[in-house]
Amino acid sequence: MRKITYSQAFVEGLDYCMRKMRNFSLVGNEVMGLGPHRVHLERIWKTYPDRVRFPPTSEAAFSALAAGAAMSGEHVFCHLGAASFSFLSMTSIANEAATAHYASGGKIKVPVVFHMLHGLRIGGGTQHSVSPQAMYWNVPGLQIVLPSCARDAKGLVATAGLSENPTVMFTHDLLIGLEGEVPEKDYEIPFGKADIKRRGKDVTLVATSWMVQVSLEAAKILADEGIDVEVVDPRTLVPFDKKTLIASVAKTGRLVVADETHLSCGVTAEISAIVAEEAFQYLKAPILRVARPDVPTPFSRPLEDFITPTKEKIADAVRRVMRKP
Amino acid sequence: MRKITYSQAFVEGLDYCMRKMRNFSLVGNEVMGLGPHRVHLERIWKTYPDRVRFPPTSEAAFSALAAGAAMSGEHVFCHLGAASFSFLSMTSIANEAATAHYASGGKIKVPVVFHMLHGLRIGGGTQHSVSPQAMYWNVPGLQIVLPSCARDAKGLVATAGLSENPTVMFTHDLLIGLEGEVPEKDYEIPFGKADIKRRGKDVTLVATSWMVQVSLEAAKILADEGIDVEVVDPRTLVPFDKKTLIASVAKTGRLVVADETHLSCGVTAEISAIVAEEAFQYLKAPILRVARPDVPTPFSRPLEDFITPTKEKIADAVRRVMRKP
Amino acid sequence: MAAKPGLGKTASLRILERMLVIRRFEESLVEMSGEKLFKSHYHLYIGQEATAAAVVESLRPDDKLTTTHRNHGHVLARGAEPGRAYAEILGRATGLNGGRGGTLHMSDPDRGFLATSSVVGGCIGLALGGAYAQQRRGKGGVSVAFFGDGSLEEGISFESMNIAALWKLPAVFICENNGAGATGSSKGGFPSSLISAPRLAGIAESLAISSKQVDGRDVDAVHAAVSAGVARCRSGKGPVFVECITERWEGSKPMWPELSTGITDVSMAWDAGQVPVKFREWHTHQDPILLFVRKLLRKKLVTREAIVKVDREVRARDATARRFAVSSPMPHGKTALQRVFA
Amino acid sequence: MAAKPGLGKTASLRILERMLVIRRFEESLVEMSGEKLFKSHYHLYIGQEATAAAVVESLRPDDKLTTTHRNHGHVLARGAEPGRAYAEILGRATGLNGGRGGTLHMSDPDRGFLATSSVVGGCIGLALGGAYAQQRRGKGGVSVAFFGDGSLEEGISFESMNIAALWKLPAVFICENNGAGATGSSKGGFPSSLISAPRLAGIAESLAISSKQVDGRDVDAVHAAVSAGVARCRSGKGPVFVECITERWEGSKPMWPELSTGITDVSMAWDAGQVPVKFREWHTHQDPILLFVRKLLRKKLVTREAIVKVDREVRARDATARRFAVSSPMPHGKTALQRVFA
Ligand SMILES: Cc1ncc(C[n+]2csc(CCOP(=O)(O)OP(=O)(O)O)c2C)c(N)n1
Ligand SMILES: Cc1ncc(C[n+]2csc(CCOP(=O)(O)OP(=O)(O)O)c2C)c(N)n1
Ligand SMILES: [Mg+2]
Ligand SMILES: [Mg+2]
Repeated sequence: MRKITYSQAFVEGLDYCMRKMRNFSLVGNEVMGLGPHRVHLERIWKTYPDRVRFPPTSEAAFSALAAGAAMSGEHVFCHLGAASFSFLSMTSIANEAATAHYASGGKIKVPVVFHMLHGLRIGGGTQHSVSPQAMYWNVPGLQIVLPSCARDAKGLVATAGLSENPTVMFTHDLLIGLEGEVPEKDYEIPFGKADIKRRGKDVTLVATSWMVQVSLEAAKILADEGIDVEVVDPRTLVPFDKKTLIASVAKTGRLVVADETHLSCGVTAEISAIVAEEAFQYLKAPILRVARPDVPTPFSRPLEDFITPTKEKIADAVRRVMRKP
Repeated sequence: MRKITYSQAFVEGLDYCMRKMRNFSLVGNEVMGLGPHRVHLERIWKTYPDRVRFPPTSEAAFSALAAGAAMSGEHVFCHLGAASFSFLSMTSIANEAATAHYASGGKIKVPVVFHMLHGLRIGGGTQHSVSPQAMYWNVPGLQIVLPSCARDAKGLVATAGLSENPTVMFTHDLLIGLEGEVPEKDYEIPFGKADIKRRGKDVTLVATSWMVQVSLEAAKILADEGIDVEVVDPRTLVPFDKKTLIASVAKTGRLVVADETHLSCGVTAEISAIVAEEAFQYLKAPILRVARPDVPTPFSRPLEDFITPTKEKIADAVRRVMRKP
Repeated sequence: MAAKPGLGKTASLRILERMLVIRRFEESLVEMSGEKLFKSHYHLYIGQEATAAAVVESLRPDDKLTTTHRNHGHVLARGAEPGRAYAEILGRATGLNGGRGGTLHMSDPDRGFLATSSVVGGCIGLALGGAYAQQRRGKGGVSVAFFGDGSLEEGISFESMNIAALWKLPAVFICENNGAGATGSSKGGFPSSLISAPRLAGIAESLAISSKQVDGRDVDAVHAAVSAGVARCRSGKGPVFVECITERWEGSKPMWPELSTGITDVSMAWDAGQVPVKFREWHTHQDPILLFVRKLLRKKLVTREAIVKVDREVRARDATARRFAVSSPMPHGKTALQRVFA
Repeated sequence: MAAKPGLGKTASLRILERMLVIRRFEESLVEMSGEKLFKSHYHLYIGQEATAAAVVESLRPDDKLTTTHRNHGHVLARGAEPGRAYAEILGRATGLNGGRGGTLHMSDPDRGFLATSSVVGGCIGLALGGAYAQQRRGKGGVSVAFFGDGSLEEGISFESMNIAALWKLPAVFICENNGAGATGSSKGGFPSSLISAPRLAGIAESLAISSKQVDGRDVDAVHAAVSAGVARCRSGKGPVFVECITERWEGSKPMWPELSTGITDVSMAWDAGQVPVKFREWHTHQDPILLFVRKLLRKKLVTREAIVKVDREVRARDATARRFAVSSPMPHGKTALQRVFA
């Protein structure tokens, strides 16, 4: 199959939405960041010039605009830039978009996608490395989508764009240029279906976004040591596919969760808690978490490296759960 | 000992800070809400008229003002109103206040307290019932404080006000009028020391804020059934007292966490995950969570009741962990 | 803005009826609150009815609207069923929003309302989205935001006006400045605007938005300004800002509303002797309903009898609506888990 | 604002030196970026040096300042050690902030800087806090916010100006409008301001803030406006807003800075023949350093020799600073877990 980058696949997903829905439009700059891959968006700008708007640096208002337009029958894909900028529009996302359907008694629909770039991107420092997906997972009413490869990006963008519900979507900076096999044809990837990115029988390793790639590398290292890791990518946190997770843990009896959100109340916490609550009987070892520690992100390279979840740290956690009885 | 309300005790804590630090001031309206207990604040307004400011409805700016003043040598107690309004100042809290000390290489201190009202208060609906403490727990650099009774309010306000670090403090609406024994003298309650609000040997029940009161009632019901519950109140989430938590679980072998934050990535998730990671060997049963379900908060009373963590729901979870082997 | 002919008889009567619907609704509501039929803080529109009633007169069915914590008047003016509005405030299953919104979030999407936010300034950002949708649709629809003077303290209001102006969106910003006479939180009342702008319209003007200040108690003044503004919007010339100034109604000054000026009797418009002395200032100079009635009589557009008749009908319908709400069932608890997602 | 005597010889030379320190620093930085000595996007102040250098001339040691992603010029103008500034951008342990901030968050708290935010508009809210602290202290100190035109798109800027005006806080808002000639993101460059205000100062004025617009390349103009504004602040009359207008420097138009106008030679000020044709517009009409040098020569305040000498010394110090930074150690990885809390 042809190989293209995440950014190209992402743009194909957007293009599909544009073709499929005349009321679909894009509000935001630089959907694929400021690096060289930003150019792929030009295709969208040029093909649909009246359906792309570059807003001022007014995150609160243009997020509210996106939500309000969605309530008025539009489908809006709204790009916020670095995820830390979404804190400027937290009220528009959490207070408004997330609650409108519910508080209106189901009368209002809010088909809006808030897309942002997250993650340790090397040199991003305190304000350009934020991964707030766990904070949004704590806000009911939002779907949460984390593509981890080019193929998923295309299908998940399509599903998010077509969805009738507010969706928060995260792209990891390091994924943007990653190549992968992507079908030519249009397709949608259903929400709430985890993807087993590697089958294994010894340990369940759950990861999202860029951490899926890192986990797959960890699994390779471990395979050489005779440890057979199953890498589960939930793909969407809301809705969350408990079934696949629990089936995997039932098989392996061991769980490691790798994620770039900060440790406390992060994505690793919720996945661990689900299993400790609903699959406790299968567990043969403690549930280990490989997360970003609870420190702001330092700029300096050795400091940033120290707090980055790496394949070595993941492999080490897997070895530890294997050692326990 | 004399009994006073949470709101009176809270104000005594503020008064202590005012007396102790000439550079301590208050920015914000209605620190104890809009109900009858708001009047206790008048004492502060009248005694320190030049150290109290009522800002416009500009949460982002007056939170940044508080943080910036703190960076300039002031101690600021900043009241935000309902916790949902803190979403308007998320950038000032999470992007600015939380990171400044770290990113400046430790040169800048940010002695600011962001105080807000949280919780299901009956009839608060989607935008006046928010409990976002878990979202803030996912932001490194913030201390998180949750008084659960009048006595704790006084001592924790004192410690928060004097602290050199940014602190987010939550008052549950239903605690404001609650009476309790409170010493006359000034005192500070150290952060990072959990308080065992009731000793017991069968099950560890962790709760914060108003849920501590509800958990104590649940423990009474259960005591009649012969189940001896230990109620642990962490009092601060950051710093978090793992030692007391783990010692309790080591003793009881069973854990229930009760909290009003929404289930996913909420406070219950983190506490569960800590134990599943670090005290797994003591566990005799799954870790159960009693949290607010992942739905926006409905206005109508029967709907709100349905999603409220109650003593019955907590008691039921405790019974379930007792039944498991 | 082109000059418009004044309001004729039919329109005037329609507007008066709207105002009475709102007034009777809220008078009843204070009673229902006293009867503890609902538990939550709430906000009344009494004293501001002229604004909502006149604004909707210029709108089309396909126009969009947003409102705030003080929404009753806007929703009713646009024609929402009072029975379902009461039911909403009482948390009943038959409420406009199934009882999930309550007074703070009451909305009537079937009449063009987007979500009702009680976050100050929230409605302005959402209305901006309505305007964006209207522009994309290209049918000349507009999007109206009703908001208080205090909302201009929130940065999102400024951001939204900027975007509306940049993109020439058909947004109609109706700022209801009820600041005159508000107590302010330091005196134990709800705060009102803390804005250093000598003129609120000056903020909009600094962003090159066409703006106008009018007496918000004066139906004709509001209608003239808004209809000209709406026409401008429909023609693609971009947003307009109309500041409607009212005195803060006495009953809205304390933390919880009080029926401080009593139940309005329309005959007070012509029979001042009836008015208790302590309410005289309000009834003579501020109550927009009595002011409008007096004007209509003066202009001989209607008779006293016609007014009394309209009012009687409005009251009868109000009583029916109230009964409908009070006898409506509460929703079932477990339905709380439904409708998180469409 | 009372008339002030113009800048004398000593002050002018001091300001010129500051401008040269900044220019040499950033010219070196582009080289260091080319050598891959640091990895992150960064923003240069070239073309705007007159503003920072003139503003700090009116400040006292106890004044507070905040800056943005484009902070190098402000921090250096206030006297930060260039060696430690380079070290910060290179992530070294000896950096002003131990390498934790990097270019986007470089701050020199010992010289009155609060945290440096790269969130657009963030610095304005923090500076408001500095002004609040200064007012509480009551010693006549001020708080200066340096920010770009784009920051006015963020609502927090509007909110902050409102609060400053309401409370008469000694806040000096320095808006560096480098918007003229910016490419805009649609052309693959950083966006610049999208504000519907015909005049940025009109926004401040709508909030009754005293404001002034000046040529940001003109040291004397900036100094005159800012020193009058600062004096006003110190006397308790409330905030001031100064808009300093510059052309966007060619090298800052692409996504990553380029030394598009070459290394500045001060002698180009008097020897236009040296200037390559493609840079001539920049060197003749825009480069604030060459403009200032020509003015000083014209006013006979300094000689060419004196200027060459200052520049030579600045370059020598720059070379030392650069060596210091490059030879400084990186911090130890595990120290990343320290200093989350004081
Ligand atoms: C973001 C936010 N902050 C604070 C509040 C609390 N609050 C409720 S009503 C109100 C005053 C609003 O004034 P205005 O917009 O003029 O409306 P009015 O009530 O005067 O009609 C405030 C501050 C809120 N609802 N939302
Ligand atoms: C809240 C936020 N949104 C978006 C950005 C991305 N961004 C970085 S610089 C910039 C332009 C800022 O323009 P201006 O304030 O005029 O400063 P200049 O770079 O022109 O000096 C933007 C939008 C950001 N840093 N913060
Ligand atoms: Mg008002
Ligand atoms: Mg600019």
